[in-house]
Amino acid sequence: MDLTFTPEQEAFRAEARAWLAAHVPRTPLPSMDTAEGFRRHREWERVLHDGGYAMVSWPVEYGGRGCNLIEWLIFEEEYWGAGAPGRVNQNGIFLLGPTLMEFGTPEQKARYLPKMARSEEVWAQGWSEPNAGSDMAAIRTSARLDGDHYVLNGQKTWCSRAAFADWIFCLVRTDPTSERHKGLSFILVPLDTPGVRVRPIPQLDGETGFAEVFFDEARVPRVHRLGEEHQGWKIAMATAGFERGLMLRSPARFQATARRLRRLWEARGADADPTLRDRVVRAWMDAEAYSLSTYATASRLIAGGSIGAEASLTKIFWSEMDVRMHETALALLGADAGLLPPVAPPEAAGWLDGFLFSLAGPIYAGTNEIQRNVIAERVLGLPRD
Amino acid sequence: MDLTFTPEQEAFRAEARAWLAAHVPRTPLPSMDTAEGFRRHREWERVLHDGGYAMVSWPVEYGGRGCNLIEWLIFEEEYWGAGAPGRVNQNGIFLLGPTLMEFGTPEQKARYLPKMARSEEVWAQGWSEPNAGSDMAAIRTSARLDGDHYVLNGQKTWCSRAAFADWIFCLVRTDPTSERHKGLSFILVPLDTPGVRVRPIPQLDGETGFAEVFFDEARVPRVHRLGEEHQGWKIAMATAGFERGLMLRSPARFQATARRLRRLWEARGADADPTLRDRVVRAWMDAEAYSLSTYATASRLIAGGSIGAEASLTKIFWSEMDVRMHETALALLGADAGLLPPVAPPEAAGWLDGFLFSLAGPIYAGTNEIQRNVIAERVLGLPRD
Amino acid sequence: MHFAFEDEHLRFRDSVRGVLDRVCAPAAVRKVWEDAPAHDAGRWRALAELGLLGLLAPERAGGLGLDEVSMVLALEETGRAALPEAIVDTALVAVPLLAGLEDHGIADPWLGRIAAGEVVVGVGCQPNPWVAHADAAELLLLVDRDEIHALPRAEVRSEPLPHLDAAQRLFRVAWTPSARTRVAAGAHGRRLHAAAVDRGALGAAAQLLGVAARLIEEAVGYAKQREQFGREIGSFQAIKHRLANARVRLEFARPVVYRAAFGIARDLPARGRDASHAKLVAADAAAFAARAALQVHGAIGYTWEVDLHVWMKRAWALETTWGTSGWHRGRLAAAVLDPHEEAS
Amino acid sequence: MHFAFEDEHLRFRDSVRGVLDRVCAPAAVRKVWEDAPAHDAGRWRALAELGLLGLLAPERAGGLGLDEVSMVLALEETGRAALPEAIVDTALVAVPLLAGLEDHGIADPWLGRIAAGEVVVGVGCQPNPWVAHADAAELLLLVDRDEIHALPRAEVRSEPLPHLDAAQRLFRVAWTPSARTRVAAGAHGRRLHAAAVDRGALGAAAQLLGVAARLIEEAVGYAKQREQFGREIGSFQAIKHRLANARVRLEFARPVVYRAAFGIARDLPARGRDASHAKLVAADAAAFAARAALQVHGAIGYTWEVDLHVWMKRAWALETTWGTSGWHRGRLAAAVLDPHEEAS
Repeated sequence: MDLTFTPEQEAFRAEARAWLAAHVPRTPLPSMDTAEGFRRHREWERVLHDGGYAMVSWPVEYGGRGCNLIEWLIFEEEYWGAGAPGRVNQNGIFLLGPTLMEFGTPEQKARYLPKMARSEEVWAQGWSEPNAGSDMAAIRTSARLDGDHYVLNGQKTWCSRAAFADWIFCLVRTDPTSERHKGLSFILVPLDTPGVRVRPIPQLDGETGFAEVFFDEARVPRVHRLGEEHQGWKIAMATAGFERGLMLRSPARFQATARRLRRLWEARGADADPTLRDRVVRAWMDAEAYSLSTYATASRLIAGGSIGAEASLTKIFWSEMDVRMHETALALLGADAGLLPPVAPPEAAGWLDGFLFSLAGPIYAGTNEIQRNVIAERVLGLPRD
Repeated sequence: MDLTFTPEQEAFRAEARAWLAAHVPRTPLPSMDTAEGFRRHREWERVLHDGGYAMVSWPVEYGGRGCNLIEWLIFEEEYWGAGAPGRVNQNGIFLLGPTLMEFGTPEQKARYLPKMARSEEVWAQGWSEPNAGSDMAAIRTSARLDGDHYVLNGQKTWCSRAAFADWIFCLVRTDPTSERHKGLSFILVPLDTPGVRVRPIPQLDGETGFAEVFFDEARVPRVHRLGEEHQGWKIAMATAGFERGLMLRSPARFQATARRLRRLWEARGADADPTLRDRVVRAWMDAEAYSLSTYATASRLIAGGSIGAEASLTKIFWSEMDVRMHETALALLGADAGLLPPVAPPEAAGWLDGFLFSLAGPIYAGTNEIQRNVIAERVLGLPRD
Repeated sequence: MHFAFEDEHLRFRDSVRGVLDRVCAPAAVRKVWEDAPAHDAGRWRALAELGLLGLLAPERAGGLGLDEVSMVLALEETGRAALPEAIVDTALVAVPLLAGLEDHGIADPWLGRIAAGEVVVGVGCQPNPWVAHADAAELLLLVDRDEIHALPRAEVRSEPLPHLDAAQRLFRVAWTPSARTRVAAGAHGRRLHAAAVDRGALGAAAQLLGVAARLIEEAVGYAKQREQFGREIGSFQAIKHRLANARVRLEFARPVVYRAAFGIARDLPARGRDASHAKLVAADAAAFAARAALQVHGAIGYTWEVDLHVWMKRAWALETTWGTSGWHRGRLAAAVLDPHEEAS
Repeated sequence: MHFAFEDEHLRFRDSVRGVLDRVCAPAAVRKVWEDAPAHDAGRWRALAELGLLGLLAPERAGGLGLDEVSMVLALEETGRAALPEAIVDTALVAVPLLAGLEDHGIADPWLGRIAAGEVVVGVGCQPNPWVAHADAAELLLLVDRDEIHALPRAEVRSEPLPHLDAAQRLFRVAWTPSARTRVAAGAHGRRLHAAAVDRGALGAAAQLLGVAARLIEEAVGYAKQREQFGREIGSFQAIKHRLANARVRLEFARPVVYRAAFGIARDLPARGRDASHAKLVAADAAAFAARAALQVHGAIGYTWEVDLHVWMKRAWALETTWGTSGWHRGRLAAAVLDPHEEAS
């Protein structure tokens, strides 16, 4: 055990910090859920890529710089510490990318990863269906093989980024006689395929962070299938593992939030409810714990270990922490909390949006109820329901 | 609506207060879970009875003074405000008594209630069995009719007060072919019946607040059955309703606890964790809410209403409130919290015992998990599991 | 001691619910968000016809001469319906304030017009500095230190403060106090101000109860029809227990709010403490219900399309009107821990 | 940056667990409650043979010369076993304190005897004023302002303080500081005292992790065999989710404790802050696990007969040793909110 950083790691940190200081946009980009904001975020990804920072932990051949996970965490700390924009291609670089590296053919890796690293192709995800939310194995969208194409019919929903993305990865039923987890395949679909229609879903904040995607006899080349036919569940579970586990919410984000919360306390604490002081400290404690836990996970992965059901512990922790931090911020803001720009005071910036977004955390990537079942059954060994 | 007390009610309060001031033992009685403490508590009940305060809400003919429920609540406020002892015959006066008044024959009422009011006969309760705890309908203790006697065989457990009580009320299976809620009867059993054996169960605090009761061909006269044969479940549910509802934990107890907590805060708060101040206020808030809710329930009952599944809301509220209050007290006591008499400082008196007792609250009288099921299904109308 | 509503209170509540179901369905609130003024003259008149607007006004001025106990259940209904109009500020706060002025000549015409549903009144003071519906208010009652001032809309400048709950039309109001606008001062002004704050808190608390109840209803309804894993999700203990917990909070918030209504109606010494208690527990019940209802709905509850956010946003908005929870917690703690008084 | 234990740490933990399973089964702890001295010479020697007692002592004095990182997993095991002996005070606090004295002539003989399992050392200071196992301690290290004093048992008077956790043998110790008993003073004394507090908090935190883990294990085991309503209670979501929540708290407490061990081993500037953080989260994880485990057991968990209270009581007792949660919360808040420092 050594919790200090090596001189090389410190050098990498300094280099990343300097680069970010020079390149991070001075003013926040417009929301990536608008056409203009999406474009600007995609541009920013290109800047990142050209600086060598799009996905530092990827191999050089795919557009990364071959860093290990510790260095990736260092980069994330600098990235969020610098107030850099959210990652518009998160579905690609953090979820599909690692899945492709594990399950893709050499051709598939060469085809998809470099464009993903440049965000020349931005990815949406297509897990859920109207009747397959928490119960993901209830998927009904079908893909029948016709020559060297799959023909897709059905509907996906809660597809994040789908409104403006280029591609979507989906879990679909390739064996029409199959049930539940069997007979599913993992297929990558260009969103401009004829027969694919995208309908953005407005959220409660009025933004359209996700969309429904309809497939009506949409023909997708067979080579876009990832992994074996009918073996999609296993691959999806690996992707979901990345989602719940290390990649989806890097600790640096929450540490940055905890620091912002402390500054808000400094600005507002004197007049605020004295019980909030403890909640500001709690935010720091939680963010630290999450960071430490992530460094431990990264160390284990580097040593050849893997993330299993423990990813569910992580999902619960960060999603609940995120809600608590934002609730604390709103309480510090008092009556200013609900005001919208431009009348909201400067110190309120981002907190209300962040609060609303945090509320989705216990729902997406597998509801926390599902995660608790997973922990109970697979970590603790309790019997199934 | 009128939340002020009438002159008559105020007069009754003043009278009760004066009487209690003159009669409540100056020093706390020994624990009622010891032979000596039980005897002393029984004596105190006799003092109460002779003063006319054993069960103020009972009819005069059974040893009460015919007060309504509002006056009972007033008495309870004075009782707990005066620091009077716990009620050793609680199972009798608060649970079985009201059940007898609703379901007993005139002979049964005349036989049991006056002796109960004087605590000449102290009652234990016999709901649970080793394999019928939360699942009370799984009861297996049998009572077969043999002439004008029932012959009991089986085992009850968690029988509060059984170590020293005179009688126990039990739910037993009179129809051996029956299942679940059917075929059960409600039977009153003298604990000195041949074939009845009581084994006290030491608790985690070393006290023996409850016991196991074994029945081995114990013969009980048929006239000790309460209500119709095989109809015991309905009666038990009524008793359990009293238990969860108005009678088991009168609000005055928690208001007295909240006041003690405030005094502890005054003594210890200056040096304590500042977050505890809010928890002391929370205790007051909770106790007030519970008191107000109880006055509303009493008003409804006086107007001819009844308590149904809402009793489960009450059980959850007071049991969780009680734990919170005691946790707060222990936090205020800091390192003194775990010390036992005689070295514990005077302001610590009662808090540790109270804390341990509070932990049983979410378990007894139907676990809070069961109560939440009841609320979900019977108050909210959600489907059964 | 009789802690129950009378039959006429319950009947009045039912009438109000019936009318609100008709004139204030979720679609109507959504229309306000999108393109309608928040104040709807038709809805306002419907409330006047029920007697709600003049309920607290003396009979001589065209009111019903009733008290806050008679009003609190109806206010709960306005929360349940997420009513956009300034019902609390006008009918619960402004009416008694006007009726408490020494000069009936000023007050009574306004009271008559309020009871008739002809005017809205905006109220601004600490701890409720932003004036709701100042755009629709013909009269503004504004507090400056120990003075109460009454101004027509034309004499103030109002800057709109867009809010997450788009039906909360809040304004920062700039105005100049003068002897001409002053209607009360000194001890009398302070008393009226204090009473206004307590009534505002009570009104927000009552509405929060209704919001909490509606959120639970919506979640229960959804949990009974949504199926996952081959069964209604409402049969899972995780769902059941969460909603049961929400119901417990609501159950024990209600009598606290009703007690506050009684204390204000009788002007009891603990009215301020009890109003703060009411606001705190009602806000807590509503916030808890909002979290529970959203989690039960899952992603669908996060969409604009589903009505759930009508009440979620109202829950969050009301938590900070007429005193934030922090403000009330401070006031309550001071009262409860006051060393000069044995807490009751 | 490499946040993982080495193989030898894991092997050492396994050895300690194996020995404790043998010499410190729950029945042994219960025997201590009832009639045995809390300090068992055989158990103590078994720990010495493992190398645990002299682990932090320099090799010149018969120790292993290792650091807190090498020790923390083993201490977790002592919590899991509810070990009664003064392992934290002797092996984690007293050993480095003695090793840090300037006069090796005083320290080394004691260190050798500690490593050999021949003596217990009691430690008393703020915020740990009561001395554990003062009855068994041959040497007492006591703090008086900025001075550290070392006294043989014969020179102090000890009043036993009976505790809910009957295996916690605590004493109020009366003694007279003198130049003869003084072993460190001034800046050096303060430094040793501060390090002792951090180590004590770390030790209690590590034990609390073990207690929490054991409570969860016990509850899981019970939930898998107890049936109600015709199925194992562990198949009910209410049980599953509560234990899952307990597991989440434990999971995220562990790395905080391990970080504190590293910080103390390296004497990093944030060691005090991190030790307080560790103590707080470990106490919270254990308290939550205790409540969950009791509720899962139901009435049977409330009995003397079932072992559950062995760990419940230890969870509550450790929460107030080497600084209460309130004390640590205050120290942590001061560090985190210190305006002179950007929180890391």
